[in-house]
Amino acid sequence: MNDILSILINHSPALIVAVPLFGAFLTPLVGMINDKIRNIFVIFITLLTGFFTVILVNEVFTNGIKTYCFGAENPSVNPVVRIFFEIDGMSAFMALIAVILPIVAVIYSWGFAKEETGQSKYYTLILLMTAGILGMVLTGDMFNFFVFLEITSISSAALVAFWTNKKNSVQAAFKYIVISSIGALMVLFAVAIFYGQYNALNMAVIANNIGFGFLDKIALVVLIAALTMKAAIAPMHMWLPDAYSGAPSPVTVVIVGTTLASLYGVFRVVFTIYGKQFLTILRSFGDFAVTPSLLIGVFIVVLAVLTIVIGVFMALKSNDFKRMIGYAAVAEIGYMILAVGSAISTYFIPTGTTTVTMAEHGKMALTGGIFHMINDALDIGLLFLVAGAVYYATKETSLNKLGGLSRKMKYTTVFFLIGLFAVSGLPPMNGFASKLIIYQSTYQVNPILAIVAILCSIMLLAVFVKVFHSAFLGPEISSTKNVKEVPKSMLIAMGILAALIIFFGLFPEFVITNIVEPAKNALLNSSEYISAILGGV
Amino acid sequence: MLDQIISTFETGSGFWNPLVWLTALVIAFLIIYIVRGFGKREYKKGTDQTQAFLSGNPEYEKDKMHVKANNVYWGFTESLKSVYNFFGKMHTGNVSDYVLWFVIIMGILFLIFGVI
Amino acid sequence: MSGMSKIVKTISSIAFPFVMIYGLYIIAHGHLTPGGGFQGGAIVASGAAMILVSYGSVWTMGKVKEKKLSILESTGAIVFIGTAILGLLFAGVFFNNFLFDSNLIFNIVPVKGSTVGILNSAGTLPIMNFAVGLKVVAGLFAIVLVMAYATTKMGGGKK
Amino acid sequence: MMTFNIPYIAVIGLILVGLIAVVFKRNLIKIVIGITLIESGVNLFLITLGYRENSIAPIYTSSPGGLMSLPVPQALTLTSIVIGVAVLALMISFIVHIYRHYNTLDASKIRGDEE
Repeated sequence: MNDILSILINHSPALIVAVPLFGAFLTPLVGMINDKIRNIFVIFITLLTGFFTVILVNEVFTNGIKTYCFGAENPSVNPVVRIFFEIDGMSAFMALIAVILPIVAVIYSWGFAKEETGQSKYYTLILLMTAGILGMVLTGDMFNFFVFLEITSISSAALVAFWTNKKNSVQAAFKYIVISSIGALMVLFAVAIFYGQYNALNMAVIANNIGFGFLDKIALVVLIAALTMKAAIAPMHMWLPDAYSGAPSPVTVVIVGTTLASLYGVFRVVFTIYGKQFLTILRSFGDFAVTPSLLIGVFIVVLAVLTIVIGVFMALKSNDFKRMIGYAAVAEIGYMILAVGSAISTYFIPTGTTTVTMAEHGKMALTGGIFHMINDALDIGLLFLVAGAVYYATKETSLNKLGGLSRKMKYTTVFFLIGLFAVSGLPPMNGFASKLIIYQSTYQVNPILAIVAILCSIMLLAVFVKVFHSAFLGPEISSTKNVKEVPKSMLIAMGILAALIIFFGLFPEFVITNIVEPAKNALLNSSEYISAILGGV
Repeated sequence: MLDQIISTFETGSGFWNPLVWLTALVIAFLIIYIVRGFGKREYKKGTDQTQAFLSGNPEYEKDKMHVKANNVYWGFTESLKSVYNFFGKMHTGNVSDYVLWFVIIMGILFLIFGVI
Repeated sequence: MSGMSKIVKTISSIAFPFVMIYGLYIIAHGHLTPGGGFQGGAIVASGAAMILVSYGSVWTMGKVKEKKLSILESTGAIVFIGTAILGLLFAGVFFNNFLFDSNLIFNIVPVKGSTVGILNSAGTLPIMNFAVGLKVVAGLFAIVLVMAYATTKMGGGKK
Repeated sequence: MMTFNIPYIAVIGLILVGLIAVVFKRNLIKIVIGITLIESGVNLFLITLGYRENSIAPIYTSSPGGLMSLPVPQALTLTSIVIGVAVLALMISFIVHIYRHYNTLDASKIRGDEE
């Protein structure tokens, strides 16, 4: 038994991607038998992927970085040219996020997509998207990253346009695929630059040899711009509300994962690949030295403030339930990169010019930012599922035409309240702990940042109070008279997310020490990532 | 394992302990329960007691009584009209503009790294 | 899209088998010469697209069902990933070339490396090439077919 | 020396032309053409990186011997072309649907419900 488990752990990086891919292509064949068997099969496949992810994550958190080489019995011979999956703490953390969301989405779809035609293709694409996201976060190879990015974009764009009879969905899907393909092509351009410079595609090898010459700067610029666009950072966020509101709700939940995976790409590029060149002094004005880390950090912080403000303001004005959550998701992404940006600009500073406490604050900000990633996935996911439930019950997403839903949909209302508390950072939900860390650490960096963050968080509360008032409270109006509570599978899916939110909110210390700290340490120690492939070079 | 789960979370300026919070919650509920006990006991459903009082005017039909989402925060959006006009102009919904923003950001980054 | 003139139909019918054979050759010799699953599959699919253009999408839709194409496509992908997983089962590494150096298929152990005329010198590669070829043929042809059919149904757009 | 730079200049040119087409053209089909231009530029870049002076194609079967150009970028390019085909097909089918709903291909008129 232990033998089998250790073999499974050894091969889990490959199986995590292979199982959903295999399941994806088997789904249309299984779907020809029976709808119910197909749904059970798809849920089984996602759960199996989840099982492999959990054993892999456990392994990585206890024994450190794990590498997996494809197609070679003896990977230590000439590792530079081989295709590796390399899983460090950050990858494992992202894999956890990426696997929770599809499980929830698939369970939810059982009830939600029951009436739709072409369900087999729908599930195929969801599984493909899952495989793509997991590949993106697990891979240790730049070109592989590009391929998985494209797999994710293609399948998610096709899913955004799943309701082809709605013009809103189709136009959103077109915008999404244009943005995604341009972003991915730019990533490929940067990969080509790396290949021309260092004759390698492996991230660890590139990171080991990286310089900061002209071509490296171009690659950095192109990668940051393309991946931040894919991660919906203002002012390149406009595709996100379109795509999120056009897609069916369970699909949106998985697309949240793709957005976070792109954000992971930004972190991987900035922290790991360019980690060695962070402290190169580009130019110095007296005592003040300008380093790449300072430039990137300040740039990201500026964009982050813009992202938060734009996201919150547009959400407040929006009258479409899903579009509003989309803008709120933009604001949430702003919180993450606000923390990470301030971490980059304070932690990576040439020795002698920084104080120890400042570096500590930077570290803390990074903890908050990473913790907020999983919180955002859960909160926004739950809110979208609630929006989907409202749509399922009333066939309506415009808040102007809703009202008095809490009289008919008790459980959905409770789940919405949980999501509302979580997204605006009220205790005891998960958003509280991460936002507290972000406020406190960014206050030390610059008080204005923390003030903006807190004010916008209050406005985020106002945004969802508006939803709560206009959709759930109020008298029973004529258009919502015949509304019924949604099917059990949808309630179960929402319940899973709500339970996770409350668990994360009640026991933040447990989550931080066990999940977030390894991810943070992995980002800060890029040399470990390199030496896992190159053997301590 | 259990003591690990319920361990205190400290940020340096504040702390969070699930047990403390649960105690606070229980105390809050107790206070609410006591305050609720001060309420009138004659309240009955279905009588005139539950009707809304609109200075003696008759109640409108239910659809009109509900404040629609469009009207919520009207004052806020009205007073920040200039900001909203600016943001509204940014969100054209045209895919070319989305790519244009990407090109602009890339240009700014090129400038930052090129000049310094 | 209705069919084209009789000349076009006849010529494309004559050319069709040759295009097929050429495409299949490219797929089968993918591990020996330039080409492989995708290139050969694209040739086969373009041959099928030629028939589609000359005979019209309505006629072709009557002959080939889109559902069957998607089954073929799934089969191709399943065989590809299945071979990779078999590598895991037999040789302990995902994507391992477990048939290489074995006499499983032709009962002879082939010479190592690429050798003219010896088809089984590459282990699992031909299987994967055929799987990819199947997927590409089915996928590309399904795309072309569905799009051509969709435009006929649209009738140049609603006015 | 200049001749070696011509492909790189073409790469930059193709990518710029593609971006200009995406940003300034209003027809959706032209936007898609712009994206394929960017893609060709990137593919050309990859292929050019693998070329070595006076090299032959990397085919071992009855090769005359001598310097071979790098096969890895060619494999990468092939993968990227395959992905490009899928993206192109997806975009074109979206355009078919968009035309059905909007009866126009003008990018500035293709908007969502609330914009």
